[in-house]
Amino acid sequence: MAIFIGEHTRLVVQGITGRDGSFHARQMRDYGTRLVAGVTPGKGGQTFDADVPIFNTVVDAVEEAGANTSVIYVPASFAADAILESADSGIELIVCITEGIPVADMMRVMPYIEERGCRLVGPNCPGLIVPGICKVGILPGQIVLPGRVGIVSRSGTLTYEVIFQLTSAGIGQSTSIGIGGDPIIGTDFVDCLRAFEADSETDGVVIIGEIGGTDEQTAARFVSENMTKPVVGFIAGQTAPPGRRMGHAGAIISGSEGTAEEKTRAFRENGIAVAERPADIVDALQAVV
Amino acid sequence: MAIFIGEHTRLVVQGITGRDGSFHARQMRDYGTRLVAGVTPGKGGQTFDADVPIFNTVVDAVEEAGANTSVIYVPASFAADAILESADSGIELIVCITEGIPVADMMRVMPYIEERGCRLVGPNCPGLIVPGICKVGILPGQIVLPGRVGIVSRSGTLTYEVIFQLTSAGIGQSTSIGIGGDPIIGTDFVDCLRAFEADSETDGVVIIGEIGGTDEQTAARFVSENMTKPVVGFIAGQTAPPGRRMGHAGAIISGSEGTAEEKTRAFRENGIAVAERPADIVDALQAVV
Amino acid sequence: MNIHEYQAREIFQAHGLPVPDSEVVDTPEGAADAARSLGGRVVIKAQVHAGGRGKAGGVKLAADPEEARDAAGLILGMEIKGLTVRKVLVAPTADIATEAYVGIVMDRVSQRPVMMVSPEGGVDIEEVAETNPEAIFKETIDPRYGLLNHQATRLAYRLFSDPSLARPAAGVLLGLWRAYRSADATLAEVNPLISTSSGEVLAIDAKMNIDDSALFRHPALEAMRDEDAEAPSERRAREAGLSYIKLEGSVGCCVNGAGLAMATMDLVKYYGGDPANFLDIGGSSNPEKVVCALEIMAGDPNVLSILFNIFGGITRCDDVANGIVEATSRLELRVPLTIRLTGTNEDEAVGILGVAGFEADTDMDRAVQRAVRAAGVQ
Amino acid sequence: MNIHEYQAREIFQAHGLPVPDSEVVDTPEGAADAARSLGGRVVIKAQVHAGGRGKAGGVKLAADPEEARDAAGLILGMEIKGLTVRKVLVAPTADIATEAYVGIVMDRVSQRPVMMVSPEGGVDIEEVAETNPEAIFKETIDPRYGLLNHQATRLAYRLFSDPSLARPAAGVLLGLWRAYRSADATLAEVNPLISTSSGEVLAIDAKMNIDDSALFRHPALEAMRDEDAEAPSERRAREAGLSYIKLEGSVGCCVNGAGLAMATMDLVKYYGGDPANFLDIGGSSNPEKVVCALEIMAGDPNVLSILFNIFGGITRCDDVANGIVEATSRLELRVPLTIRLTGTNEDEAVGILGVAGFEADTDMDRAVQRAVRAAGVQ
Repeated sequence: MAIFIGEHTRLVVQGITGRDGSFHARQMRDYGTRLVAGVTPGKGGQTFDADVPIFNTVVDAVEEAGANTSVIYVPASFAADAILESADSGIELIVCITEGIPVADMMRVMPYIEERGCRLVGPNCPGLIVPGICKVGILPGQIVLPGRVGIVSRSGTLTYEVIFQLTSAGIGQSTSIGIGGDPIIGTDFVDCLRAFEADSETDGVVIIGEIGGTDEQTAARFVSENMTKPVVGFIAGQTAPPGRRMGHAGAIISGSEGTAEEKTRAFRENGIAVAERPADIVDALQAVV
Repeated sequence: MAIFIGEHTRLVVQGITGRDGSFHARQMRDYGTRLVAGVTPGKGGQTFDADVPIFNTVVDAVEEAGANTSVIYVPASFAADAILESADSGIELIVCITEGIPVADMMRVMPYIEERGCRLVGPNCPGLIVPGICKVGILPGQIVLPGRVGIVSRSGTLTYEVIFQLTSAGIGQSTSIGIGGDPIIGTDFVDCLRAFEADSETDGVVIIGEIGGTDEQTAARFVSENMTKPVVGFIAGQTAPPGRRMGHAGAIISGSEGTAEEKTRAFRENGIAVAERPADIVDALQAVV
Repeated sequence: MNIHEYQAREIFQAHGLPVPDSEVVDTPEGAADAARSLGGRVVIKAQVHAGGRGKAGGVKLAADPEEARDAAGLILGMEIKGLTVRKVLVAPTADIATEAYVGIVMDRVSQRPVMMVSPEGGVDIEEVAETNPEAIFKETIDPRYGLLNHQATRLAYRLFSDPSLARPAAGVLLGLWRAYRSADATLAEVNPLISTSSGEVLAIDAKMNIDDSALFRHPALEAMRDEDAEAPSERRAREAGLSYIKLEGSVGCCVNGAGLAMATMDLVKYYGGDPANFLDIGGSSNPEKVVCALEIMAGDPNVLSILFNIFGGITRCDDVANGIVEATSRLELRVPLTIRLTGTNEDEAVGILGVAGFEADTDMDRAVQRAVRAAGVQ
Repeated sequence: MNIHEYQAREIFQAHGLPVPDSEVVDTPEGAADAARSLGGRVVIKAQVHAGGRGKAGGVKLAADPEEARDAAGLILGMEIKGLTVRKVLVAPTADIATEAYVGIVMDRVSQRPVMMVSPEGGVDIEEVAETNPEAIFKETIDPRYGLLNHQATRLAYRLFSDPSLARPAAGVLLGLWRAYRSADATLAEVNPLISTSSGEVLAIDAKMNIDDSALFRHPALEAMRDEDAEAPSERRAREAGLSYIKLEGSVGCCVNGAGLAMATMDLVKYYGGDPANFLDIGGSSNPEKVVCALEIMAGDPNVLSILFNIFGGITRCDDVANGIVEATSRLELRVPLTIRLTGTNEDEAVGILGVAGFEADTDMDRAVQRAVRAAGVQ
C-alpha cells in the first residue's frame, strides 16, 4: 500500500524537456514509475525518449494519457502556475521539486489546492519513494530498501543520509517522503503521520525536523493524541544561530520560536524517541519497532 | 416556519444611521422584527432610538448583541465590503438592499460567501417579509396578509403589486422574497423554490421573473423535477427591446438569450401555470392551491 | 456603457495588446490625411454603437488617400440602426493569414468572467456558437485569481499549434483580461485576432462594454461616453437619474420600479396599445424627477396618452402627485393623462390631484385600459 | 532580505502612509544640515540591520543642528551587534500622545499574512505578546482578497475609539498592506504608529523584510541591499550561489543540502567541536562552487580544520572531488582537510581524490570526529 504513491501512480512530468526534468524523468521511469506523459508548452505532439508523449498542457496529459500525479521541475517563476495548472486539470497528487518559489505565490496556491481537494507535496522537496515500486521526485533509488518504516522529513540530503543508514542496518522503508524546507508547503508532517498510521504496510515512523516554525510541535501533539505506531524523531539545527536563514527558506529561528531545543522537548514530551545523531535513529528504531 | 427569516431572526442593520437605514430600521422594528443592533463605524457606543445599540463593526454586533441576520443599506461603493464583513463575522443571512454594486465586486463576493456557508439575498432587492412576524428589507408591511402562498420575484414594486392583488383577493402569503434584479445575486429562484417546497407552511408558490439571463429556465426545470407544490409564474418584459437595459442591471436581452417569450415557454413546458397579467395570478392560484 | 472601437483600441494598446496604430477622424479630408500618414492601403470603419456595421456599408477599403476621402465621405453621416455615423477609424489593412475570435464576457450562470476563443474568427461568435459549438473554447476565470497563465496558454494552443503564434496569443489573452478587469468591463472582444503571413499576431478590431455601476470609479471611461449615440430625451433622463428607453408606441408609461414598468408596458400591449417608452422613476420621492419624466414623455411627438402607474412603497404617492401637479402647471399637456396610484400616502395623493382637477385610479388594469383607450387605439 | 528604516520609510510613503519627511546622511555635518533644513528638534537614528539599536545608544535626540552633528558623530561608526553604523536617519521629533504597534507578518500556521496591531506600541511586540497577549489584535488576510476594508476598520477601532483617529489609522493599515504585497514582503511594521496631541496619526518608524525568493521580480528592491551589512565572505558566497553563514567555531563545514549541513554542524558540536560556519553548496555539481566554498572557509582565520560532507544524489561526488582538487591546487591549504563522500559516483570521486593525495571516508560520524580532532579540540 505505502502512502500517496504506488502502482496506481500515472505520472506526468511538468517541464520534461528541461535539464532537470528530462534527467529525473528517466531516473523515475527506470526505477519503475509509470511515466505516462510530459508537458512542455509548444512541444505538444513530440515524444520524450520515443515513447512518452509530450503535451502542451496538463489537461491534455490527463485526458489523453490518464495522468493522475504530476511532478514539477519548472523554474521558480513559473512553478506556482504549474501547480495551479495541475490542480485545475484534475491531477490528484502534485509533487513540486522547484526551490525558490516566492512566499506570496505559495500563499495564493494553497487555498486553490484546498478548494480542489488535491494533494500538494512540496515545494522545494525531494519527493517520495516507495522502494522497489515507484518514485516521484529526486530521491536516489539506489539507497532505499523495501521494508516497513515510514520516513517523513523537511530535508533532502539529510533524508538520504538517514535512509542510507537505515538501509545499511537492514531496516527497510515503506515510503520515504520529503515535505520540503519552505515556510509554506502543501502536505505537512501531520498529513504524513496520519497516512502512515493508517498504512497497513508501515510499522513505525521516522520524523526528521529542523529549526523554524512550529510544525514539529504540532506533529508531536498529533503523535501523542492519534498514533499507535512508534515514532522516532531527529531535529537538525541545534547549532544554528537565531535570525539567520539556514539555507531552506523555512529554516530560521525567529523570536523565541522554532529552536531545535523546543522541538526536541516537544518530541520527548509527546512520546517520540529523539535521536541525538542520525546514527542513533537506527538504534532507536530497533528498540521500538 | 416560513423561509429564511422568522421569530428566530436577530437583526443588525448595516448603515443604521443613514437616511434609508434609519427609516427602514424603524419600519422593520415597528413591524415586529427583532432589531438587536445597528452598525456605523465611528458611532459605536451610541444608541439608535434610545434602545438599539450601535457598534463600530458587525463582529461586535454578533458577539455583544447576538445578531444572526444583517440587512445592508450602505452606499454602492461600500456595499460589497459590508457583505464581506457580515460573512466574516458569522452572520447567517445577509440581505443587501443596495442597488448599483459593480459586477466585479459581486463576482469577488460570491465565492467568499460560499466558502463561509452563509446566505446572501440580493443585492438590489426589496428583501423578505413573513406577514405578521418579521420583515427584513423594504417590502411594505401594510399590503401583506398571513397565509400559505410563497412569492419569489426578481422585482420590487411588481412584487408589491402582486402581493397587493393577492391580499385584496384574500390570498395570504407565507413568505414573500425579492431576490434582486442584478445579474449576479446570492439566493436565486431555485434556492427559494427548494425552501418553499420544504416549508410546511407553504402550499403553493408564485414566481415572478423578467427578461435577461436564464434563471427562469433553470427554475422551471427545477419545478418540473423537484417540486410537488403548484407553481404559478409571471414574466415581465414581453415588450422590452433587445440589447437595452430595462432599469435593473440584469434585465437585458442579450443575443438570443433571455426573452420573455423563451421564459414563458420554459414555464409552460415545465408545468408552471403562466399568468398573462398580474391580475391573472389570483385566478391561476385559486385554480391550483 | 458601450465605448467605440477606437476607444477600446486605446485601452487594449495600453494593456500591451498588439493593436496596429490607427487614427480617428470626423471629416473626409481628415481620413485622406490619416491614410497619407499611415501609408499604403487602409480600412475606413464607422464608429457607431451598433453591430453589423460591415453589412450596413460602414466599413470600406481604400487603396490611397483619395479613395480614403471618398470612402469616409460615404460613411460619415450614414445612419446605421438609427444612429448617425459621426466618426470613422482609419487603420492600415493587414495581410491576414488566419482570423480568430477572443473575448471575455460576464457569465451570469457561473457568476464569473468567461474567456472564449475560437479559431473561427471574423464572424459573429453567436453564429459560431450555434452552428459549430465545438469550435469555441472556454476558460472560466476565478475573479480571485484572474486569468491564470496556464489558462491563457491552454486557450492559445487551441488557436495556434505553432508556438511562435501561440506564445504571443497567450500574451494577448492575458492583456485582454487586464484590460477587462481594470476597466470594470462586462465585455471585451477582439474579433478578429489575426495572424499574418509574416507570422505576426495582431488585434485588428476592439470592442468593450463597461459596467455602468462601476463608472463612478472610472472617470476617464465615463468621459468616453458618446452622448451623440443617445437620443436627446434619453440623455436628459439619464442626467436626471431616470431610467428611460424610447420606443415607437403611443402610450407613455411612467412607473416606479423596473419590473412594474415592464409589466405595465406589457399590459398596455395586452390591451391593444403600444408603449411609447420604458420609464422608471426609481424608488425616490423627488417631485423634480416626476416633472422631468412628464416633460420627456410630453415631448415625444408619438405619445398620444400618458399613464402614471405608481405603487407606493418607499416612493410616496403624494410626492408623485405633487410632481404631476407641478409639471402640468408648467407645461401645457396636449395629451390625456391617466393616473394610477396606490400604497404609501395614497389618500393624500388623491386629495392633491383632486384639487388640481385630476382623477386617480387605484386599479392597474383599469388604468391601463383607460390610457390605451385615450390613445385612440380602441 | 532586510532593508533599512530609511528605505522602508520611502516605500511606505509611496503607498500613502503618513511618514514624516526625513533625511539620511553619512556624516555628522550632513546631520547638522539635515537638522537645519527640517527645523526644530530632531531624532538621529542609526541605520543598521539589528534590533535594539535604541538600547545600544544608536538613537539620540538633538535640539539643534549642533547637537545633531554631535549625536551623529557619536552614532556613525558605532558597532551594534557586530555591524558598523554607516548611515543615520535625521527625522523631526513628534509630539507623541499615544503609541501603537501595527505590523504584518507571514504566518506559517495559517499560511497567510496576519496583520497585528496593539495599542501598546513603541516596545518589542514579542514582549507584549508574552506579558499582555490580550493587548494584541489580529486579522488573518486572505491572499486572494487582500486586507479588506472592514478588517482595517475593525483593527483601527481596536487602536482608537475616536473616529477622527481610527479613520486615518484604517488608511495606514490598508497602505501598509499594499506596501507589503507589492514589495513581496515577509514583514512590514510601523512601531510606533503615533497619535499626536493635535490629533494627527503618524508612522514614525518603518521596518520591512523582503522575501529573498521574490527579489528576481523586484530589481529596485534588490538594489536596496546593503552589502556593508554582510560579512565580505557572506557576500562572496551569495554571489557564487552558495548559502553561507559565518559562525565563531573552528571546524569549517562544507555540505550539500541545508538539513544535512545543520546535522553536520550539530554532530561537530556533539563530538566536542565548534562549527565555523553553515555552508550549503546546494544540489548542483558545479566544481567552481566547491572551489569558492573551500576558499571562503580557508580564508576564515578561526578555521583550524575543514570538513566536506557530501551525500551524492543529484550532486555528483566526482564533481565535488574535482572541485576540491582544483581548489587545493590553487591555494595552499594551511589547515587539515577531512572528506566524507558517499552516493552518486562515489568510486570515481575516491579515485580522483586518491590521485591528488586525499583520503575519503564514507561514514559521517567517523569523518566528523576526525575533523573535530584535527581542529585540536580533543
